[in-house]
Amino acid sequence: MEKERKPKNIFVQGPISPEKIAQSIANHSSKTDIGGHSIFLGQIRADEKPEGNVIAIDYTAYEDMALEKAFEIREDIFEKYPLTCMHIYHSLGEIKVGEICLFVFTSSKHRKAAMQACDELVERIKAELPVWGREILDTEGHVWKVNT
Amino acid sequence: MEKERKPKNIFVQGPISPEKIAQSIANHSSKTDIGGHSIFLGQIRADEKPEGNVIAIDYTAYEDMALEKAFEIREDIFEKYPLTCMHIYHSLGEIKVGEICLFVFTSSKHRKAAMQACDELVERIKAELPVWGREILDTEGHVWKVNT
Amino acid sequence: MSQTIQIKAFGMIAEKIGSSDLSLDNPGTLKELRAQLESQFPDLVGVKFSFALNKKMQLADSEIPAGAEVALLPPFSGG
Amino acid sequence: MSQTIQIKAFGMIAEKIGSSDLSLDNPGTLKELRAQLESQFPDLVGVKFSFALNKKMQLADSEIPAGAEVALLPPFSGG
Repeated sequence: MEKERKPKNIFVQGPISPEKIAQSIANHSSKTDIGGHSIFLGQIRADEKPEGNVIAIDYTAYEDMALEKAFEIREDIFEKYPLTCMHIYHSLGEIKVGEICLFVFTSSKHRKAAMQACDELVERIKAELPVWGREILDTEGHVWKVNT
Repeated sequence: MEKERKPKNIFVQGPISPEKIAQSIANHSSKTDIGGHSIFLGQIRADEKPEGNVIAIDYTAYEDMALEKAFEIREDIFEKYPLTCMHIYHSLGEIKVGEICLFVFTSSKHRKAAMQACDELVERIKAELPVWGREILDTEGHVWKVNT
Repeated sequence: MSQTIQIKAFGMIAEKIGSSDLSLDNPGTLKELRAQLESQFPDLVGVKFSFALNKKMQLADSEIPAGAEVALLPPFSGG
Repeated sequence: MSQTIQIKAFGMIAEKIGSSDLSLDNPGTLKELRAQLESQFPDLVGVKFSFALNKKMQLADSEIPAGAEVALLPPFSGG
């Protein structure tokens, strides 16, 4: 029988704490068929713009569509790589510079699958999820984040 | 003036705790030029061997040579990728199944450099560091780990 | 084709429209909807955005089904 | 060439030798050292291991300098 997977909420209000990441890692110690974990963390950068310096990013999303799309991406990646686990967390709301706004976590028996799946997940999350970052500046203005 | 880097100890006695990983992530929140962190974690797998099931791996190293080699690898990777930070921790001694024995952590302004550097570091650590794993079995015997 | 459609605007587009929710008479197609929005909100002229119909991206022109949820999506910038 | 050399053995090689430290008369080259070790410890015959001289891997045969630290290294299996 195939394992059935359902859409999960990937959004968290506010920054992702290092403690949450530690808890998520610790939760996998009972899965003794895992040999490697790959983790990507996005952190808010204090970019300098012509209009001012970034002090935070305020994230919004088309949540229903983003969750459907995230589910589709998860299914694709599970089909493509022999993974044991996959977790995606993306912040909403205002995240200050130095704080974590994206946490992608893949685990597999062997390292290659975990690493390649993690890379591909991050690319697809950035390209395909309807999420927007409003970069808040120290000049009290803002600019809309552009993904490269 | 170029930043001078000196060999650091990469070895830790016993498993690497999720709390240590969280602390290491938290230490980077003041580095506001970082946009992405890539982390690889090696976890001990409960492999089934003809001789018995793995319950732990006992790691030993030629420590002096390993630290010289790790320093050389660090320098190569810093030269090749625009990284902000790089950390390597490898366990020595007995690490039980489900525990973490390797923690590789790279940070960069943009995600690609962090990810590619992390992948390359893990490959080189496994291929080039004089470290050995003795797989302890539930039959009280042992087999020597072979990296593929 | 004179039913009402629900429009959801996001990010920079919501900012330029001044609202994240609109009800409009269905203009029939996405192409006509774009023209109508640009006429009603001149700030949108020259601004890049895509449409989703009932949460699916629409890359070409499409008919807008009755009662559709139409989303105006500026380029994504998550992560 | 009759000085003493210090030999460090690791992993499976230390296990087969029954010790991780040995002092031997310098046999001159790594090739001769391998032959001598295999003669003294027959369990090493057919077992794969490399040498490091003063912490540097030696992939070809080399002369063993006076006072060298010679390491016997089975295939690495860290990580």
